[in-house]
Amino acid sequence: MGLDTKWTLKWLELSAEAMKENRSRLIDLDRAIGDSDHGENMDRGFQAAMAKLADAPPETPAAALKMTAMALMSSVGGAAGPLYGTAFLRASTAIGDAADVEPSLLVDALEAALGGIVARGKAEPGDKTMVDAWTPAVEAARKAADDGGLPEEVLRAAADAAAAGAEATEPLVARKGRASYLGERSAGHRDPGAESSALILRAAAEAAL
Amino acid sequence: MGLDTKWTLKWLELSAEAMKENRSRLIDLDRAIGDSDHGENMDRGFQAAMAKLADAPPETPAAALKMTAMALMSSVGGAAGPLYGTAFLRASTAIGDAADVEPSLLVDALEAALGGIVARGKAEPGDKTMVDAWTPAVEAARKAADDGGLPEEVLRAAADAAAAGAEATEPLVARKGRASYLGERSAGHRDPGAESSALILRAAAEAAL
Amino acid sequence: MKKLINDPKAVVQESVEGFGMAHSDLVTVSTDPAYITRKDAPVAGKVGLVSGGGSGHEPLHAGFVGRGMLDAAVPGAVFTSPTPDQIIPATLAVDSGAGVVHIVKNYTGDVLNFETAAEMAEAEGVQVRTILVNDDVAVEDSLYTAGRRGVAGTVLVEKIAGAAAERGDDLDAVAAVGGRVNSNVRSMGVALSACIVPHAGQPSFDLEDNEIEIGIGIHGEPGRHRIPMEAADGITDRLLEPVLSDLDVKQGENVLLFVNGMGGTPQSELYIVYRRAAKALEERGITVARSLVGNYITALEMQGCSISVLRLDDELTDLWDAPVLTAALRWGV
Amino acid sequence: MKKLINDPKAVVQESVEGFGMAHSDLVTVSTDPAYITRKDAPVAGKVGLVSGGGSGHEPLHAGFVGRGMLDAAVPGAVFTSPTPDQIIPATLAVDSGAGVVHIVKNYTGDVLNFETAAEMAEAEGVQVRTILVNDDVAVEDSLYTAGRRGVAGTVLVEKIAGAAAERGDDLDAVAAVGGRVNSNVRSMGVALSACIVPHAGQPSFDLEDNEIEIGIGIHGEPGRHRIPMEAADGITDRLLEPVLSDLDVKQGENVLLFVNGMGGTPQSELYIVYRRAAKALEERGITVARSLVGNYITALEMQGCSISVLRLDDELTDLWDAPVLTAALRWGV
Ligand SMILES: Nc1ncnc2c1ncn2[C@@H]1O[C@H](COP(=O)(O)OP(=O)(O)O)[C@@H](O)[C@H]1O
Ligand SMILES: Nc1ncnc2c1ncn2[C@@H]1O[C@H](COP(=O)(O)OP(=O)(O)O)[C@@H](O)[C@H]1O
Ligand SMILES: [Mg+2]
Ligand SMILES: [Mg+2]
Ligand SMILES: [Mg+2]
Ligand SMILES: [Mg+2]
Repeated sequence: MGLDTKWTLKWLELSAEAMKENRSRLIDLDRAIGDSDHGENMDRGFQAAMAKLADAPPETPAAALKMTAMALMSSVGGAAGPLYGTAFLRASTAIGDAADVEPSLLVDALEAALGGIVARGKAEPGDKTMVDAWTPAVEAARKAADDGGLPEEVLRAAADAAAAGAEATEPLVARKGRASYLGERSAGHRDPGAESSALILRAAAEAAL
Repeated sequence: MGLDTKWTLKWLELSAEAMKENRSRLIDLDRAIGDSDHGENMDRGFQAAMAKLADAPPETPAAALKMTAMALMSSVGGAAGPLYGTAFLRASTAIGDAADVEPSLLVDALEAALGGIVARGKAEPGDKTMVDAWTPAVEAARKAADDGGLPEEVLRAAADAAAAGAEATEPLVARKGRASYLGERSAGHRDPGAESSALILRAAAEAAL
Repeated sequence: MKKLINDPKAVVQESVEGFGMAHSDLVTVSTDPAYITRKDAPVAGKVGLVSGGGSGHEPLHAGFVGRGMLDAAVPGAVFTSPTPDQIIPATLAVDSGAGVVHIVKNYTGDVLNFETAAEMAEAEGVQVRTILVNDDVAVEDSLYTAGRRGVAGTVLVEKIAGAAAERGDDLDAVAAVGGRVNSNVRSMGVALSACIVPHAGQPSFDLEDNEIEIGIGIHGEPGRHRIPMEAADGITDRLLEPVLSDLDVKQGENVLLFVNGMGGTPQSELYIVYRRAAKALEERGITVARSLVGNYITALEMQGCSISVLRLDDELTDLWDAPVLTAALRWGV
Repeated sequence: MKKLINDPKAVVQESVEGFGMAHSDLVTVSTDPAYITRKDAPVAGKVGLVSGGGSGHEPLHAGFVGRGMLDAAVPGAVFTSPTPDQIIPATLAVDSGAGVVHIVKNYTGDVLNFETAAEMAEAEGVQVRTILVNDDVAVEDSLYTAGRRGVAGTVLVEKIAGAAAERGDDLDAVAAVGGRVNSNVRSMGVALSACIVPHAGQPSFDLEDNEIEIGIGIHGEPGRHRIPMEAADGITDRLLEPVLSDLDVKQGENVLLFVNGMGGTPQSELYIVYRRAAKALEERGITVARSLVGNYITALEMQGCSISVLRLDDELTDLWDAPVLTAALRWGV
């Protein structure tokens, strides 16, 4: 399947579903090391994005991602809002006016998204943030694309790596975001933002099936 | 045993002990239909009375009762403070300068105490208050005295009747004091003030043994 | 029991001491016997206002001592009315010769202790008048009960009678204004949780996770009945309805709407209740001319609130607006 | 979960609406997007002050909108920083041309959202300065962390910077005064219980009956460590010690002592904490020149408190004393 506007919309729709379904799980993760709102924030944000997309259906993948970026920015709040907002905005810019996102462009878009998160949040890998899901995802996607993988294979590689990356945040001590205030007590819990990132990338892969 | 100053002091001492021992039980009774303070109030009050009596040991039964009245009035607070204060004050007045309280004088003193409670609190028998302990106690004491009972017998009769009277408050719906705000919900619980009254009259009987 | 206290028996004394230290510009604190007076008491020529009652309702009463409100507050043990040996010196301390008004919430204990104190103060030459506050519509008033309780309306009585005293009304006039406030205010409360009296060490009643108590007082006592938990708007209606019907407020009248927190409920929730109550009043054509929202007369850390409605006329409105300078209420100065 | 709310998703909107109705003399409320402005905003020639953050900390921030303090407050969802699309119009609404200061508590979310909003507001021609508040000594400040949190000190920054703006200081001066308050204040908090975020529906953490959390923030998050329950004096010492040593207050200096309730702790307990803290300061030869005790920046109905100490100089003292007229803080007017 080509990664066209339809795929983009499907991705966003599946992301919204994933946020709704995992709302309480993400709240619970945030409850352990944060302030119990991540699931609520993400669910509210993607509902807002869905509403916007339905209002004025976009014509290109980049337009869909940009509308999503704006909706997230203006409705998620907290740390996740500006971070995801920037990520989707930069991905949109990277894609430009392409109607179909080729694997290498896809990797560029994912990398741009990660770059946006890092530019805003200044987190490094190992800080126990969403960066720990996106970093391996981008690497795995690049490898899959370099190996000549199909779009859905590249996306699956990214999703698998993000899931592993999210899981791998569990033993870490947080050094960025709200969980860092807990110091050593943050170890032993999965980072909620890394988990929502993994869910979003999984949605991208599923949308391509 | 004659009901002299020694008896009076012993009575007050045993009352103080009873309040300390039954502090939480009286709090629990008050918790159910009031504001959880009766045990604390009575314990604080009798400790204050003990301190005063130790400071300036009184020479007559009436003096001991008057000091107790004053201590209760100025340290118990709540409804019980003025009611018990008045009760002890009127009992003291009734006894006058007698060094030894004969049965009939004892009955007069108990009746004066009850009269004081009623004068201040305007409760009638059956209103679920301490009056429901004192009323049968005075009656039983009078009967025992009329029957020629010894002082300790008169006191035992009063104590037994007060205990029965306190128990008999359980099914009643309160019409005076804080418990009356509960309406029907006050039924099924013993009145704390009736219970503390029974304890005080029991102490009087025990002091005469 | 987890509380920020030391010895449970020292709670009132230490807290009053801390209050005196934090507000030494406004009040003077006597710790034995415990009472709090306005810094500049007695104010020459002014009627003195004394209120008091059990502790645990903070900021009531100490938080309302100061210009335009109380001259003295007399704190008893937690939920226990104070004793005459506190009330008497407080009364004497604030008498400038113009007499003293006692503002007493209608509880047997408070009534008896203040009654005794008033008698003794009068024996010492102080003229005393008493305003009995009994605004709680949850409790039936009949010959065969102790009558209605005094609850949140007390704050309004203290503010308005305080303003009357401050503007120079004489003893009977101050008592009359206070009595007029009391006749024109009704309140009703709800508890979502109990509170823990320090010396008792356990919750004042047990509520299931989905139950609330309607018609509570301010002493952690159970209410008139227990119902399943509902949304805020429904609860608000349940409190407002008996208040309005008992007060018999008419379309076109002006009222003061007071949503009072019991101590443990977030302000945001009080405003949600206020919103509904204000809309309900508007819908009936009643004008909410003044409002008060916050924790003013509490039951320790109890969760819940009460709604009070005071019928206003021009004089009561002016007295409400008059300057007040106390720890817990201040405006106009 | 028992709360006086209707739909958990409508908590902020309904509460802000109620707030606006109750304080229509002081503020104007916009509900979509949600922000609260001072009734007379923009005030000609005056620097505008905007603060905001997650809801659930009431009276912060809306309770501090008014003369001598904030020009606008921007409430996010409960414990979630607001979004730029709220912050931008609030900023534009209060700019009189003299520029706007953003007072931002140091949380990643607040920082990023205000940063974005500031950028966009500047693009619209409004000059913006930002005061970042980070007074919480429970959290280590290092290159490898998100830095210290902003907690109770925020109230003091808002009051004092607000007074500077009111007296006519220009944009940089207001920002500088606010920054000076932040550099001179330290705070530390304790929780005796968790709180329940409406949309989460369960306690933010679980504590045993005999445990307390030391070094908490204001979002119901667990603290730095958990210790067995102690008496109030001991807890007070545990909070005060790191505050004083980090601030390095010297004998002979003047301070403002702020004991802040987390929402669910009775005032009487806050005064018991105040008493100990004030005595401890006195013993060190430090003068408590000003104080503030009460629920000013809360974590819903959490039980607990924080202690803040602000080092005062003459200018900060004067600005603290300057008139303020808001829903939650008022004096001098
Ligand atoms: N500086 C940062 N860089 C990258 N991600 C971050 C940073 N700070 C926080 N996050 C991510 O944001 C998530 C929390 O989002 P959310 O709970 O919605 O916001 P908040 O922390 O403001 O309550 C964290 O789990 C983490 O993955
Ligand atoms: N009007 C009254 N007449 C007689 N006894 C009363 C009256 N009102 C209350 N009491 C007694 O006082 C007791 C409560 O005392 P206490 O708990 O110490 O005071 P409070 O009710 O003020 O908290 C009740 O159990 C009842 O026996
Ligand atoms: Mg969060
Ligand atoms: Mg009682
Ligand atoms: Mg009592
Ligand atoms: Mg948050």
